[in-house]
Amino acid sequence: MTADPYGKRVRELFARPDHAGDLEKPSARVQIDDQGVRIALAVQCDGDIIDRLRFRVWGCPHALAAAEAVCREFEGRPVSALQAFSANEIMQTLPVPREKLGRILILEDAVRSLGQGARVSPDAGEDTD
Amino acid sequence: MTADPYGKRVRELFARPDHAGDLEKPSARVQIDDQGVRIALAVQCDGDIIDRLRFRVWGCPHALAAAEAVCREFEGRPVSALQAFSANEIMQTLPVPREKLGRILILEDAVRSLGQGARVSPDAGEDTD
Amino acid sequence: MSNIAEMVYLDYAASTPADPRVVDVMTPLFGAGGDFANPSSGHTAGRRSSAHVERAAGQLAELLGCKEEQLVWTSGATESDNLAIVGAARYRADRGRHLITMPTEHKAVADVFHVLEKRGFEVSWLRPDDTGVLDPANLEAAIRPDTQLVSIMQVNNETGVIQDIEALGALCRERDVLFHVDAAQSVGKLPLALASLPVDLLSTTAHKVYGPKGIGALYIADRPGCHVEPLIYGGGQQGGRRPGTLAVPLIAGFGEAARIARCEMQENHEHLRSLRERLWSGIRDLDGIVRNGSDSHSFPGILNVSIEDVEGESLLLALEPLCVATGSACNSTSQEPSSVLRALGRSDLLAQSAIRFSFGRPTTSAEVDLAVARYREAVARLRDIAPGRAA
Amino acid sequence: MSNIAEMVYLDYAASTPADPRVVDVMTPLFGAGGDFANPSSGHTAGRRSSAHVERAAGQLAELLGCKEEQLVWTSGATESDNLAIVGAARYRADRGRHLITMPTEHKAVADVFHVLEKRGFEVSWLRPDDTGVLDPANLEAAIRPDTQLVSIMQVNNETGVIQDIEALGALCRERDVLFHVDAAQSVGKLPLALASLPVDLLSTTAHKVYGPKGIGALYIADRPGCHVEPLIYGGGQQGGRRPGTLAVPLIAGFGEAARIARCEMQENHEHLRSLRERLWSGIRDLDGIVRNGSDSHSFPGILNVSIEDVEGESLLLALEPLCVATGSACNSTSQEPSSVLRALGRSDLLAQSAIRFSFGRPTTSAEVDLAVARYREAVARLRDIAPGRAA
Ligand SMILES: Cc1ncc(COP(=O)(O)O)c(C=O)c1O
Ligand SMILES: Cc1ncc(COP(=O)(O)O)c(C=O)c1O
Repeated sequence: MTADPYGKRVRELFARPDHAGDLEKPSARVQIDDQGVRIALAVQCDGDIIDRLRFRVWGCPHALAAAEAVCREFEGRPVSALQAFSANEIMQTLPVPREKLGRILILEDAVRSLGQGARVSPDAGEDTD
Repeated sequence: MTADPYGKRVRELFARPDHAGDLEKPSARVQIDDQGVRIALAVQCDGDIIDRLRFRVWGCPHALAAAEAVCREFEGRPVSALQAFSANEIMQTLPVPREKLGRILILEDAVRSLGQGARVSPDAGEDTD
Repeated sequence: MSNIAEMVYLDYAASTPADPRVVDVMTPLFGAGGDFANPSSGHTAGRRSSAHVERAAGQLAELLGCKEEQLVWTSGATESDNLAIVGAARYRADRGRHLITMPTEHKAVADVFHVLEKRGFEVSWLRPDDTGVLDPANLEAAIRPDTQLVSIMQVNNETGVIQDIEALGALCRERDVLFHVDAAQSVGKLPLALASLPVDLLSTTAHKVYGPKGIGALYIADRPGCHVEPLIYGGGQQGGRRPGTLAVPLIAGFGEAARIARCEMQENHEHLRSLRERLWSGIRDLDGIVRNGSDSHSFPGILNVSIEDVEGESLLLALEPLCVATGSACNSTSQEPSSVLRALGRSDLLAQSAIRFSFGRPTTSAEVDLAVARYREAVARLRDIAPGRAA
Repeated sequence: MSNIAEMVYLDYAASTPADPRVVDVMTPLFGAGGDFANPSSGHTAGRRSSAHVERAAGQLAELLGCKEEQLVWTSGATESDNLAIVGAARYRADRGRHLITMPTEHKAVADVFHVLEKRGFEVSWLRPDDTGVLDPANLEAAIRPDTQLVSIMQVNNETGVIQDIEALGALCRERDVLFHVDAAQSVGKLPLALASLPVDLLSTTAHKVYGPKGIGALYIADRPGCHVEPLIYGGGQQGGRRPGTLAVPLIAGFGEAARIARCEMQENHEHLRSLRERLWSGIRDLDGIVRNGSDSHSFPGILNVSIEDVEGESLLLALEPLCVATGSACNSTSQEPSSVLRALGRSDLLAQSAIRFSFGRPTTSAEVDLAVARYREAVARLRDIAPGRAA
């Protein structure tokens, strides 16, 4: 018996990935390629506040949806919040099936690195990892 | 897959055993009890000709039908015909399934004994076998 | 089967017609426009199909008083019995090679034990008393340290006799022996609450309870040590316990049949009881008639009677247009006297004259009255034709 | 499935809807008033039921070009495959313990061989070339004196690739090796004349050919040495080869589906060919697209394509409301790349992006056009979202 592997929220995020794309002058940028998923994030800050957050993903619908969710959630919040991002939270809120935890941890890595990058070199566009 | 185990002819003979019964003064009589079937036959002759033939059977529908068929067939024929009766013939004409040959052979025995009895002691009512 | 003018169907223990409500549930699921997709497919169509399976599992679980995950869909009780017995025997082969059952079991159980006997298992065949009932003390005495499985049916398909599966199961549980119950004839007919019964494996089939033919289920308790090796291998359906594309319309039909049976069980039971009473009162005064199986411990949908001095096969034919059975349906073409009735101590001759009348929801009193008349008439006619016993 | 407005069903290889004519044949057989009796019952009702089974056996035998007695009814191709392979392996265990098959077989075959490997049989897994086709020379080289059975499917369920069963079977026959063919995807779709084909055992299932789910058949040639041990035991139905109450309505439905398939095979084939051509022309120009499986040796009802730089699971979701498959239906919930496509030499990534489009009688050109548009759009969108490969 097959339940829908995608919840309503995942379907909506997947269908409307408004934050997919790039930034011309990002405050920080990160890309990770591991565990069958490739994630790129870019952030543009206005002082300590995240102004714009963009993602690119090659991966399963959960990875895409999670990246979009992160972007939606963090815009307008302090950069420091990125470092507190937890995979566990998004696993539950989307929700994401247990067996895909690995991919969401890659996203966690990327988000935290992005937070790090944005703090260390506020105007740099370097890749982390 | 189950075909009807009884042909049209068997069904008709079984439904109308007009020759079931006894004779008050038989020329000969025989009863055999073997192979899960009990057959009694009685014959009344008019000289060499079979006038009346009656049967009683405890047994399967094929045995009943065969006995009725025999009675129908031999009335009006010479007594000597009884001894020429063959189980094989009735196996084919009714028809009777192969696994019931044993029972029809009992009938054959009974019919032939009856023929014998009717010739040897034309006015006796003794049982043979 | 009042609806087929030329017959009177009194063989509901062999098979029942699907309830019209069951047919209504199934029909739209077969064709285009219905949810015909493979329920293992991840896409929308597959998930819609799968929802029917889930609903049906819920309905059957509710009838059985168990959890949905404890059910495995099979093609019928024969497969369920085989999966339970062979599957458990294989899984627990290390524990011992002693098995216990009864000679009154359906062939779908008995024949499996015969095969296991050839494969090196030892089987104890417990005999019932002459009413068909097994004394739990006999089971208690038969269980050994190397016993791994006991299989005893709930309602006997030939006589309707009910075994006390609660008492028998309790003995098994005490000694950590698996207990399998063939409930093909009882599910939907007697109340069952598997969650609180000491039963480990239970077989059932839809076509005995107004569902479709070709679908059954096996209940597998989720207790440590209660597990079966699959009989067939393939796609991962049903957790690999029984692969193959799920027959969604049949499963949905079984679910609906289970729902109806649960709602109408009491009412049906009373209906059957009155029909059996009516039939038995109509023929019990016949000379040499014998009722096969307990009166008090039996399911009222079945009445099995033997009669002296009447040959069984001719009786069956003389009873037409009644559609009744001699032994179980699957034996009906063989000439051997029923092993169930022999286990009750009947002589071959008496066993061979046995007729099983079985009633169903659609059976009417008028049909029973016709059966009474027909039976009396046939017995009289055949006795009339038979020669005296002493030559 | 134009009839479920919100979906476009292109997964006919996973399951087909029953043809309306099939539904018409089945529906009256389920309920009271129909011939619902147990076909093993000797009475009039039973014989009426049994007549439907006989008619259906005739219809299926005609489609397969064999005799009715050579057919055993099962619950589907999974059971048929198991019965054929395990049953023959057990029956001929004395002859040797070497078996031959391919890694591109359906799980209902491959998993059985995996189990037999654990039970002491040795299995040679022959690889196809990169179009999926097996060179008969490879089979010839693999057959040994102790080889007892070869199992090779006719039409592959993921790619549609057709094996040359006549040539392969001839090699088996020469060496007195049993030859089993899983024809779940080909029966009713390609002409078959078993009487003159060197095939010993052939599995089929109704629900892939517009019949109902839950019924299948196994063809067993009547040659010396060609015999299977039963998987399940019970009543004597089907000569004991596969006991259990026959599911009359399903069997009748399968018979009707066989009749229709025979009459309309040519016409259907052309319909499917034109649909596949239309789909492939609509997408073949996409960058990095790869067709999986031979073009010339394949059944036109299936088109399987992989595409570079697109993730398979997201592609599948982006394709909605198309109902299509990744691997086979029974794998669709697992994340593993298809073993069939890996055997064709595809990388994991490319295998993982594979989409199987499969067409059926009801499929329209409009549906195919929608599939083309949707596929192009989904690929473009997902590529757009993906980051460049080099960081
Ligand atoms: C007690 C019992 N067990 C098993 C079976 C077999 O059931 P099925 O025909 O569904 O395989 C039957 C009926 O035939 C039965 O009465
Ligand atoms: C090639 C092949 N073999 C076997 C099967 C199994 O068939 P069924 O679902 O009828 O058991 C399928 C389909 O699922 C198939 O495509």
